[in-house]
This record gives sequence, C-alpha cells and structure tokens, in this order.
Amino acid sequence: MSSSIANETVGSASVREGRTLWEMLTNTYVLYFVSLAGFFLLWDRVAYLHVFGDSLARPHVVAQKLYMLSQVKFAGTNLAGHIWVSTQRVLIGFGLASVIAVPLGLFMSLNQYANAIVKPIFDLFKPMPPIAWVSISILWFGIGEFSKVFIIAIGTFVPCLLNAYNGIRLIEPELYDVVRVLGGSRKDEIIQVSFPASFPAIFAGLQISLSVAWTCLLAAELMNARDGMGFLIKRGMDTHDPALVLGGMVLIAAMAWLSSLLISLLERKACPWKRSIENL
Amino acid sequence: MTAEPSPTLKIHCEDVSKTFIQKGHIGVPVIRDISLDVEENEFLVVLGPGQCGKSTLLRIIAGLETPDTGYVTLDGQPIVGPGPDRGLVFQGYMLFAWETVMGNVEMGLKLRGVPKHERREVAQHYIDLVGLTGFEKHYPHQLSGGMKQRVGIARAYANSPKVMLLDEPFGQLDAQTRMFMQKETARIWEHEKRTVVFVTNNIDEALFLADRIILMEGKLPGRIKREYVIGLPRPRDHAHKDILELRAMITAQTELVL
Amino acid sequence: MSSEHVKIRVTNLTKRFGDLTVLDSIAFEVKAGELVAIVGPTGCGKTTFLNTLSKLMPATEGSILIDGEEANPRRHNISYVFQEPTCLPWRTVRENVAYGMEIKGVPHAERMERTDRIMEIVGLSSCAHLYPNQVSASMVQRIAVSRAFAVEPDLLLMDEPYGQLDVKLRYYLEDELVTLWQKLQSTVLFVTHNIEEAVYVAERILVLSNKPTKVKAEIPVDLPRPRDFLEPRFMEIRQQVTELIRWW
Amino acid sequence: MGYEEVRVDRPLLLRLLPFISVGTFLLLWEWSVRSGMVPEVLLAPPSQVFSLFFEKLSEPNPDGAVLAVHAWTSLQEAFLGYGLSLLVGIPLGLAMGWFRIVEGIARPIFELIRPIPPIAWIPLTVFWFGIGLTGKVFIIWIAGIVPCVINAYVGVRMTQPTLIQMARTYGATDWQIFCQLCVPSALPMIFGALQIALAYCWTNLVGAELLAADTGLGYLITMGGRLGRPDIVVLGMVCVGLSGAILGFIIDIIEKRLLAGIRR
Repeated sequence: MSSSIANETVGSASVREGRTLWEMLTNTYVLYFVSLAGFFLLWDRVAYLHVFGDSLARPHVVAQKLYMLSQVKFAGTNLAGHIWVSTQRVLIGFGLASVIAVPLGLFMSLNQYANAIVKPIFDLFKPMPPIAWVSISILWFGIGEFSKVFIIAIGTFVPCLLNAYNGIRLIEPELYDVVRVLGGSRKDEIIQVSFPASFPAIFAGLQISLSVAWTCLLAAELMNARDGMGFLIKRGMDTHDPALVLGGMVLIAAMAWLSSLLISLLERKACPWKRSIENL
Repeated sequence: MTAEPSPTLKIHCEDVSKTFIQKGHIGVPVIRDISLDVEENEFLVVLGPGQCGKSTLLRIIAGLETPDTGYVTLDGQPIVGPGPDRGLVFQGYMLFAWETVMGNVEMGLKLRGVPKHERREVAQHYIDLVGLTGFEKHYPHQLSGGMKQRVGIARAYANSPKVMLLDEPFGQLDAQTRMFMQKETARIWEHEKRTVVFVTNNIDEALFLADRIILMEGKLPGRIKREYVIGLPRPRDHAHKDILELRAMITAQTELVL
Repeated sequence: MSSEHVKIRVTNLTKRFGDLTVLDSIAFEVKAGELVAIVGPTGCGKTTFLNTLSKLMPATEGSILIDGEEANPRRHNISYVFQEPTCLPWRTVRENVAYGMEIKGVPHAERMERTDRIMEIVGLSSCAHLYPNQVSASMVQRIAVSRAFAVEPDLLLMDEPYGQLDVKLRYYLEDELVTLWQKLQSTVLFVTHNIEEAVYVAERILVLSNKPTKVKAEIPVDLPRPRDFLEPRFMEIRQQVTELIRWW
Repeated sequence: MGYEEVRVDRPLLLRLLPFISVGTFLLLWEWSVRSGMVPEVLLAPPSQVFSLFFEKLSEPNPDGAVLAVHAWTSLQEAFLGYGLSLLVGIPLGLAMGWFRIVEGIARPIFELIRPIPPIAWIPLTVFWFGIGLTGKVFIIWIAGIVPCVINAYVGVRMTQPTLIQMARTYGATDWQIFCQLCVPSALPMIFGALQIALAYCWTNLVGAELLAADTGLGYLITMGGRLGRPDIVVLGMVCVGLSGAILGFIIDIIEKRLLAGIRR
C-alpha cells in the first residue's frame, strides 16, 4: 500500500546532471550569475557614459551614498531612522486595515444580509485607485502621520477583504456536508471548515495588500513628508541627486521584499498542511 | 403501504422523487418514484452508470437533500436532516486538509462534545481497524488514494452510526487497490456489522460486497430497474465462476452508453 | 497473426534514482504485429517503465532497440496513450486525431485520408467537428487511441486507457482496440492493473514483479477471438496471472 | 426527458438591500455636509459633485482644462503604457516559462525590479524624460508588465504535463511544443492578466500624475487638493474610479469573447 506513495514521489527526483560543457554553461545558477553581472555592468556603463546625462548614478556611488546616510544624520535622523519611520507607517496602516477587513470579508461571505448591505458600497469604492485618496487625506488630516496611515489602510483594505471573502466562497460545498453528516451545527461548519479552509486565501490577500501598502506609503511620502524612504526619494528629486533617488528605491524594494518574505514564513507556520502540498 | 413493518426494517424510502434546478430556472428530474427497504445489517448496493441519480438517492437518505415528493424513514422515524446516526463516505474523500488523520477521524466525536481522551481512544480503535496504525499524525495529502478513503471510512465509523452510506468510495483507485479496498470493506463490515448502503458504478464491486443489488436505469430520471439478491457465501472471489455468470446476466440488462 | 520478425528488443533495461533501483535489468522481445499486455502489482514502477520505454526518461543502463536500431522518438514512430485524457481542447476531434501525423510530417492529403479511415473504424466520424469537451469521457479516450494508431506506430504504448470505465463499455472499447490492431498490424504494449483486461486483449502477458521491477513471468494467451471470460481456459489463465501478483 | 421551467425567487429583502444600502450611504453623505456636521472645506456633498461634473464639461478653470481633456490625457497614457506592457510582458513571460535560458537570464532582473513600487520611478523618469507623456507611459509600462509576465509564465508552467509527454513521444521539437501546446494552454491565464494589468496600470497612472503632470485626472485631484476645493478632489476621484470601472468592464467583455473562442 505505502509503496505506491514512493512510486509517485520518485519521479520528481529525476534531475539530469549536466555533463557536457553546454549543459554546464546553461546551468540555471550560472545563468542567474551571468544575468545579474550583465545587469549591473550595463547599469554601470550606461551611467559612466552619461547616456542619461548626469541623471543616473553608478551602482557603487549609490552604495556609497547609502553607507554615508547610515553614518550621518540627514533631515533629522540617520538611514535606520528613515526606514523605521516608513515601516512603522506601513505596519500601523496595514495592521488596522487587515484587522477590520479580514473579519468583515469573512462575515460578508457567511451572512448574505451583511453581504447585501456592505458589498454594493464596497463595489463603489473598489475601482478607486488607493493613490487617488492622497489629496483628500491631506485635506482631512493635514500632513501629519495619520494622513499617511489612512492612505495605506484604504489601499490595503480592498485586497484583504476581497480575498477573505472569496476564500470562503470558493470552499468545496461538500466539506460542509461532512460536518453536517457528522452531526455538526452551522457554528461547527464555520469553525471547522470555513475558517481553516480560507486561511491560505487570507494569506494571499495579506501578501497582495502588503505590496499595495508600500506603493501607498511611497505615494504619501512623495506628496509630503519630513522623513521616511519616500522623503529620501523626493529630496533626491528636488535636489537632482540620482544617487539618493536610486538609494531610496533600493531601500524600499528591499523592505517590500523582506516583508513579503515575512508573511510567507508566517503562512508556513500557520498552515503546516499547506506547505507540504507545495513541496510535493 | 405495508401496515406492519418488519421488525428488522431499518431504512424505508417511499415514492421518493427529486428535481434539481439548473441555471436558476431549468428543472432536471434526477430520481423519480423510488421505493426501497433496507433491512437491519444488510449490505445493499445501488448499482448504476455515471448519471443515474444514485448519489442523489444516497444524499436524500443522509438528509443532505430533501425529496420533492415521498419520504424516507430510519427506524420508523422520518428523516428531516443529516445526523450522526448515518455515516457518509464521499467519493472525493472530502478529508479536512488542515487536520491530521487523527483529527479527521475524531471530528464527529469532537463535534458531539466527547472528552478528548475518550474520543482519542475511539478514534484510535477505528484507525487500527482500517489499518492505518502509525499514520495518525500524517496530513491527508501525505497519503495515497486508498489510504485517504480509509480515513474517510474510519471517520464515518468512529461516530458509531446505525447506517453507513458509501458514495462510490473507490471510484478513483486502480483496479488492484480497488479489490483490496473491497476486501477490507467486507472485513470491516464483518467485524462491525452495520446497515450499509453502498453506491457504485462497478459491477465487480457490487457482486463482491452485496447482499442485495439494486440496479438503476441508465438515464435520468433515475428509477429502479431490477433487484438481485446475492446469496453467495463470503468471503467471495472476484474471479469465481458464479460471480462471473451473475455479472454476465446483469450486464445483459444494461445499455451501452458511449 | 504475428510473423517471426522481432520488432522490439529490450535488453538489460535498468533505471535508478540515486540509490533507489526502480527497474532492474528488464529484458524482453516483442514480435512485429504482436499485442503484449504487461501487468504488475500496484506500485511496481509502471510509470517509470513506460516513460523509459517511450524515451521520455533516459535509462540508466540497457537499450531499447526497434528493428535493431536504438529507439528514437524523432526517427521511429512511437505512440503513447495515457491514462488521463490528452486531447488538445482547442482542436476538434478530427484535428486531434491528425495531430500525431502532423508532428510526424505526414503530407496533408495522406494525413486526411488516414484520419478519415481510422475515424471510420472507430466510429468517430459523426463527431469529427466537435471539440473534446463536448464529447463523453470514453469518446475522449477513443480519440487518443485513434491518434496513436494513425501514425502507424512501430511501437504503441498504452497505459491503462480504460481504467475507470464500467465492464460493458470496457469490453466494447477493447473489442474496438483489437479490431484496430488486427487491421493495422501495429505492435502494441498494453499496460494495465486489471488482469481480466490483460487476458482479454493480449496474445502474451508479461508479469512484472514489485520494485525493483523485473519481468517475473511470461504467459502466452493462446485463446481464439472473440474471447469469453467464462471459458474455463480464460479463467485458468486469469487465475495463473492473479496468483503471480496478488497482494490484496 | 422533459425539462421544466422553474422560477426561484430570492427573498424580496435581499434583492432590495443593495439599493437601500447605497441610497442610505449617499443620503448620509449629503446630509452630513448640508447639516454642517462635516465642514464644507473638507468634503463636498454628492449633489455638488454632480453639478460640478456638468460645469467642468465646459469650464477649464480653476485647474486649466475641461474634464474631457483631463480624461483624454489619462486614457492616452494608460493605453500606451498598457499596450506596451502586454506587448513586451506576455511574450517575455511565455518564453521564460518554456525556455530555460530565457528564464535564467530574465528572471533575476525581473525579481530585482519587481519589488520596487512603480511610482518610485517617478523622479528618474522626470530626470530622463521630463514631465511629458513618455515618463508616465514608462511608469505605467513598468506597473503593467509584472502581472503579464507572471501570468504568462505560470500559464506555460501549468500546461498539462501529459500533453507535453504525448507530443514528445511523437517526436515533437521544443519549438513545436511551445507553439502548439504551451501557448494555447496559457491563453486563459494570459486573458486573466489583461484585467489585473489594467488595474495596476490605472492605479499607477494616478500616482504618476499626482507628482509630475499638467493635465490628467490625477492632476485634477492634486490641483483640487492644492486649491482647497474638496468638490474638485471628489469629482476627480469619481471620474478615475468610474473610468477605471468602465475600462475593466470592456476588458472583461473582450476576455469573455476571446475565452469563448478557444474553449467552445
């Protein structure tokens, strides 16, 4: 009986090892290295040859700039300070939105009356790009912290809610039958099936939300801020300092990447049953 | 209608019909006027090709669907909804992917508020019975198809139902694993006698397991075409001459659907 | 039916994944125009065996010779009918049947002529212009079988094509398969888990062992056609094969 | 076997609730401003936005252009960027899905650029191309290309493996398999990308216009904010949302047509 399991998993282990020179050259990791090296070299040459005038900094200049910023204070705080301020905004906005949106999405898909009330209003706001809220949020909340948190929360709200909502709607209806046949109530159906089965969809929503959050943060900070990574980019723009702009871009990309990695790790912890499906 | 039901009568279906509604407005009659009795501890197999309403009949007995006309009784009481007195095994396994084998098997007991150590004990008994000892901590995706369905069977059994309902449980397995699972089913049934209604489209399976076979019409709406009482001794052999002759006789009654 | 000419010669076929030996020096011969069934216990490395034979996977050792030459999908006509449906949903039934020949570069006129002939034998002509998802599951499998026969294969591999069908339908399709094979004189390797099916279609049965897989026995099926599963000799062979692999 | 027509009604309340809820929402909004609960400098009532809409059809002040000009600018940028991202992203994703060398070369760069929010490119595009059309098209292109590449890539990767094996046993070349099997298999995923890419493009269009523009719907919103005119801001937001929704709807129809064409 168990031997049939072994039979199925063996197939994936059949990786051919490269023997010829051509196969070694086209090894995935060799290609990755070639690609990255080529990219940075091209960037460096383009900057060095002033293809874009003085509007592109060479890679090592960007790295130097970032190192310098981490040593001295710039606009009141050093690099770590700027990163932390931005991250804080994202965390608060993202946290607020997910805490409200996920339960609301779950509730909407479980209760058709709640759905009939909230869905139309939600659909009204859904096509509105989150960045379009920047002006009105400044109008309402001034240029303080809250206006930035507000935009991030608005932007992340939509994907969080949508995924929680669809996560439950896409559950195989027969799974509910299992609970009913075993003698469970409607409450049991929700606790035993709806919640655990929608977990992966909720995490997918958080993942999307997070990338929206960084975009919104950037929009807010570009419009008005005295600190944060977006501020660095904006200052670079105003003072025509491409190294500073690129430095800011690198930082924000790194933070976006790190935070999405964090969510993936969290998901692996929360759904051990899903992780192993992917590995198979 | 019989005035005095036999004392061993377990399930009684009376003129059950059901029409499904597709695309919001088209009514498709799925089963029509099915009357059927199942005796206590009888192994009844409902045999029919792909689309003949046999699964719907089973879901009505399980209480997951309500018949449009007619009624079903269990021990003389009309069935109004699903309940733990009927265990259902699904064609697509329908295991909880987020629970281990143990978590799946003890689910019914958990829902009924049985204390943890007690339900562990009962669940372990049925895990052992279906031959999954040692796999308690595995998640469903780590099991092969045959093992998954054993979890499904153990889950239904652990709730100590009066009636076991199986809906094409081995439809997705290869021929040999299927024969093995049939043998296991017969063994478990001998061990823990229950009234069983087993739905299948595989005639070998029906002949191997059944006390009685209900043959359905090959098209919608589903009706009962014929009934066969299988008096062969157990354990049976798939390749036995008597079984093969019976098979030839029954297949002659069915139409070829390409 | 079969001449004495050896079409396929497999020698010392071995496949290892790391330390795990799946196929262990398998050797057998198939004559031209022979229909050989291969049965083995569940989990006997059937998929690996077929993938190696069809050259989808390189063998660790050993060779597969077709007409004395190392098998090569580009040079030889190899067909493989899979267990799961492999029709292209964006092509009509007719275009699906012609697909194998299209890859083989069969000229248009001949391709159409052969397609029509095969579809006539199999009874697919009436649904030639439908799409695969408009026809039933058994039809889809018949398309794959027709496509495989249409390229006039040197070697036709079939991986349990009728696994989940009911008895009556299965026998009908198996009769159809035998008709096709007799008319087109192809060399067929039919892999299955169902022993009754193997005895019904094959001229010879190769019985595989559990992993590491070897050829355990070779049983000729010298029954006249059409065969009857109630015949004593049929039941005897069935019993013989069953005892060789029974694990259930 | 006769099929009967059956009518099933949803409860009246359920059918009415959406209208009630949207109606209540609009009334509350209107009332909250009219009654002075929310100061008029912060929010404009819907009726005022509605009348401003008709006014702006012919009145270029105070932001410098009539509504049609703003909308046309935005649409032009969006379509150019969107079209370019489809044109580059889909073939790139398809090739990355099937050819190992293309994947090896393109993937690291793609992964490097992907986490950068597209609007982070605004300063560089302003340096390089000024605040004209080119810079904004570039940003929209960057935004739209990501879902195109990912979906086309995944679409090719999801080609049923037995189809590929089938073609291989017939002796098909890599190129034949790519064209005849992988591309058709990936089509549904690619059509899915049309919708996602549009949403990305539209969002980032607004971002691009907020900072570097002199016309466009995003610019209208910014100007409204600078001038302290909430009615203009809300009008801009409504226009952006509405035109985004209309575009999405059109793409949806196209997608359904195309899908019906291949799936029959």
